[in-house]
Amino acid sequence: MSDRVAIIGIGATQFRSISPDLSYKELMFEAAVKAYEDAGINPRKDVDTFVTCAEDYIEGTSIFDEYVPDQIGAALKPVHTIGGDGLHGLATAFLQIRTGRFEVAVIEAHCKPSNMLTPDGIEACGQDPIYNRPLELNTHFIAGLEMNRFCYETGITYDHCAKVVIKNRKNALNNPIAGRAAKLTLDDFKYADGIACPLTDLDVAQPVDGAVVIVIASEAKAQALKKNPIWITGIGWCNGTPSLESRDWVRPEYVTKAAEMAYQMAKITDPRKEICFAEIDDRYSYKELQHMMALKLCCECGAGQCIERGITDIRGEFPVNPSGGALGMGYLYEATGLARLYCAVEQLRGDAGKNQIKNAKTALIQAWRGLPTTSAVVTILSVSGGNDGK
Amino acid sequence: MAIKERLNKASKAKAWYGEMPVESLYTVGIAGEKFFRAIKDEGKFLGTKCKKCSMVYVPPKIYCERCFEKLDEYIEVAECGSLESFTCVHIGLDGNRLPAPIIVGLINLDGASTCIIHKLGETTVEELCMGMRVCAVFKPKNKREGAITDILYFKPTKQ
Amino acid sequence: MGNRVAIVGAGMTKFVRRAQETGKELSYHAAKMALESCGMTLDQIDAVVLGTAPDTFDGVHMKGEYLSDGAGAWGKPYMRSYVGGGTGVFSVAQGWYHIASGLIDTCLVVCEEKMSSYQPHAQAAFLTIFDHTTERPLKPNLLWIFALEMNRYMNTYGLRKEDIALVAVKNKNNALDHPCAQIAKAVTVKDILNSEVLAWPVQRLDVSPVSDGAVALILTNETIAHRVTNKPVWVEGVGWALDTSYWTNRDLCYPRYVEEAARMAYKMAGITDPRHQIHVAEPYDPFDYKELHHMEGLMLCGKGEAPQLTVDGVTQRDGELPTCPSGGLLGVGNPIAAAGLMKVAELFWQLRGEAGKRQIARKPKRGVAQAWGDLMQVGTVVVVGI
Amino acid sequence: MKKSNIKNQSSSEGREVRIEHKKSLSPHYSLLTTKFQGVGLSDDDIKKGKVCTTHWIGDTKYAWDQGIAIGKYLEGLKHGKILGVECHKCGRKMVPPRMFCEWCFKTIDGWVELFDTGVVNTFSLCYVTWDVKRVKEPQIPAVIEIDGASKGMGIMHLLGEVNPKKVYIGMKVKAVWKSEKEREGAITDILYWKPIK
Repeated sequence: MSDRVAIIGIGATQFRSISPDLSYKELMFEAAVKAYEDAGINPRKDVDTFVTCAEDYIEGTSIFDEYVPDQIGAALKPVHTIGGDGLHGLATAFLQIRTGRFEVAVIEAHCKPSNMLTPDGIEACGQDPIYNRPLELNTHFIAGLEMNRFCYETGITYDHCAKVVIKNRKNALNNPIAGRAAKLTLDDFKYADGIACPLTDLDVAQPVDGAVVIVIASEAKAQALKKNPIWITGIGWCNGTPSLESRDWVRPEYVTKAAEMAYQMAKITDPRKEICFAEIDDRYSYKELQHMMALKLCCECGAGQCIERGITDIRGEFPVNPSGGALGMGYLYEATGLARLYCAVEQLRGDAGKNQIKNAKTALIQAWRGLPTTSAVVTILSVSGGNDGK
Repeated sequence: MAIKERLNKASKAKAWYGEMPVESLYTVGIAGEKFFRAIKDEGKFLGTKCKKCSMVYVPPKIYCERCFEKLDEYIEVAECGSLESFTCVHIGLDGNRLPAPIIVGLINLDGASTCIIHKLGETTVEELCMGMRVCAVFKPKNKREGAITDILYFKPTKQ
Repeated sequence: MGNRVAIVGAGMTKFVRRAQETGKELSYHAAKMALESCGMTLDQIDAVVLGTAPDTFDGVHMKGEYLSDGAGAWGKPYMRSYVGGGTGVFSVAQGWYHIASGLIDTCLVVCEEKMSSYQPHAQAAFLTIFDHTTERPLKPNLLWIFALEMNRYMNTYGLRKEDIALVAVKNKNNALDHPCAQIAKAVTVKDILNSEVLAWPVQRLDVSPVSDGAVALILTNETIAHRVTNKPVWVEGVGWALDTSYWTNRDLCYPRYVEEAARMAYKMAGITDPRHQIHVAEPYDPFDYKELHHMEGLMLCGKGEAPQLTVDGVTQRDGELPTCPSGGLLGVGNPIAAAGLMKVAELFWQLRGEAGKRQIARKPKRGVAQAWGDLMQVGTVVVVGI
Repeated sequence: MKKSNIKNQSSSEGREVRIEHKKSLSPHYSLLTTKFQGVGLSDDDIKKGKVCTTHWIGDTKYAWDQGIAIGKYLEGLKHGKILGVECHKCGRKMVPPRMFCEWCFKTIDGWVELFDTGVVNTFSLCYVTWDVKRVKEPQIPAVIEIDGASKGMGIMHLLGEVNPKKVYIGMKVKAVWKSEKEREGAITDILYWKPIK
């Protein structure tokens, strides 16, 4: 029996800073209908298991999984929620298919941050209630501390970080679903408001509303349903410590471990050479560079030079975040990873329009769950299912 | 479009207002109790040491998160240490800009493998540098209540 | 098809009304005990899964992340699942698919709940499980939905409260033999019928308490199971189903989502006649009638027949189908997700003959555990056997 | 740093198994001698400050978009009407409204105006409020099947103007509305449901 698992359908709404015309259920339904249409399936008959990714405090509802089944066609079927990024959901569905007991699985993630009136207050509830919360600090302080230490130890400059923002928001100009596209220059950073120095408001990915639904299937089913499935050749996920006190403030070891797991599965030994482009978490500007290093995707000259020399530009040697990333598309909380997966699949199918990267055959997508977590997922997609190389 | 009918007037798009009430009372735990009692009663920092990997956790944990050993050996560490990182926070918990920014530091106390997060005082952000020596300033003993806020802040010390 | 998955170790904390330990510390105690129980160490664990119900209890956003170090997740693949009250039993299904996929060999499953943090009273946290626009403005509480369901169930089958109360009597008495029990008590039907009415037909002693606690299991693949223990307990089947969230559109007299989940698990386990092929059951019993409701959903008896089985003593420890020999949530306590996993731990101990005073004499070979959750909506089922 | 334990997916035979065969598989651990952990505290331990605690009140406010279905439902309530939706495929008339049929997984086909009368499907007499305060006169929550909708289609609401002892399943009830002026487009525009004589 084959162990291979493929993506056979994708659906997403537009990512917008507000979405007052649709309830969260209606938003999810829209993305689901698109994904099922793309996969050519009927969820009531053809899907064996559903996984959704959500966090209660983002939704404003306790035990939010109560409200997921109807609008994705999952009522009275195996469906459950993962408190994790959409890519954690992908890993879950992947495991389920690999047991041999499920053939088609659906992963859903969405968010409506515009419905949070007090996002800073809500995010503060994520801090340790005993050692950190009593200091009453805005959660961004963690990113400020980390960026400062990271730049100090690696020699990466704030300009390098700014250039990540400029690149990603520019890439988003040609991505029709992106919600935060802009043309910026280094001058804009001179006037940016400080959040937690050296972090400015331009360094922070701004939230958007949206929903993404992905359909995956076993090899037999994928080939029966779709001519050009995109294969999941590797997937890995890992946690570090939740304690701010005992973590490494420069190297996100958990990203490296997640990547090692995925690389091993995909039989990738030299990721820089064997992967065509990457969608890397960029909730904060410096995070893209920090994550690139952890993923072992930098050339010898280092992450700073990668951005400096345009290597990670969309027409560069190794494009990073051609979709626009979280900085350019907008930050979608638990749906962030799936949104990137959606864009990567479009690239691999050759459907990325003006942003299309020539001969894109293998992609890496990485997600991080945001502050204050140390939780990462890495997945490798490929057109042929083997190791395509470049 | 997946849904046949759409809203077509801005006035029809409405929201329902509400909240998720959060009021919590947290016990500080077994290790936390030792840690805060030592601060409250003696103005000193306790940590736990892992016999297997030698990690010294300050604040203490009853387990080593890396090798999962049970930790019950409490050791005292210094109230001074080196500044591993710092930031100047301009926005408050409500997302609004603060009238005066708060300086926050990551402090590796001498003898600890981990860092404490706290505010920095009696200084400006311009004066700070990585690796600088800082020491804890506690509340007066009679005002302490067994919480992280019994430390007012850390302040730089002259070498 | 898939790989066989075994449970090889189990651990739990005491269930208490208010624990001094933090949620992380409770998780650690349970996880450490589970590891020690089978002589394993954390570096032999490939992945960790955590089950915990709503974040509101602890008032910690992304509670799964917060608890991760206590659960042993440092440097490991780690995920947190939730399906409300069904989470505890579901987490075993989660561990199962990790290992059955062939990707992971050993998995630590931890469930934790610390309800006491919520102020002023943990029950108030349940207000926010209702629809924010169409239900919450009516200020509902959790008792409503149980009372509504119980009334519907009683009315449909013409059941008497006296008969239903027997479940609480049985479980609270069973819990007298459980070293971790919070409210074990010898009670009579009269005590229950005389207890304070909360939301008729639900009375004080029909209900399980608010608790803090944690439970952990170690799951491994077949090869490792045989190396670690000579008494592996196999996960023979898992199932889960989530019904529509429009709960007022459903007939509450029967939990069809439990039936769907049970059918999935039974199919995997090759069970065709659950009443005779299952020797011990741990259905979810946050309220006494729920045990009966769930026995019917699990197809251990016909619809409306569970009360009679209880009256006839079939579900006693020495009966034909011992049900909740642990003492269940009614007796041991109800730290939501941990309570669900406690049921699977009980089956583990019962099947291995290690349940001490609670041991069922008739050497059970196969058991079923089930949990329920959300808006009377989720069924999660695990079948284990030796 | 320990090396990652995750093994290659396809090399089941060449797999490194790190766990050695136990020389003796006899129980090396007994449940009977286990000391279970967990320190229970009383209310007093907390109130009298015997243990350290931290306290937190969160700032967690939301404005949930009503969207199409619920927006129109609430607008209907404001005008004293209960609106439902229908699916032509399964023929169901549903309430509360939604833009999709969850069983057929398709967009709904249209709106229907339902009656403001119904039948009690189930009920409770509740003596505690949502935040666990005891009350003398019970609240009577109920699931009410709405007339005009398909069988079994109910909503949760409250009963009033009725002796709690006289409520029964199958009782016919009618909505008691707030005055037109007071209605704001909310489920509470219906005060409660009272029995129909």
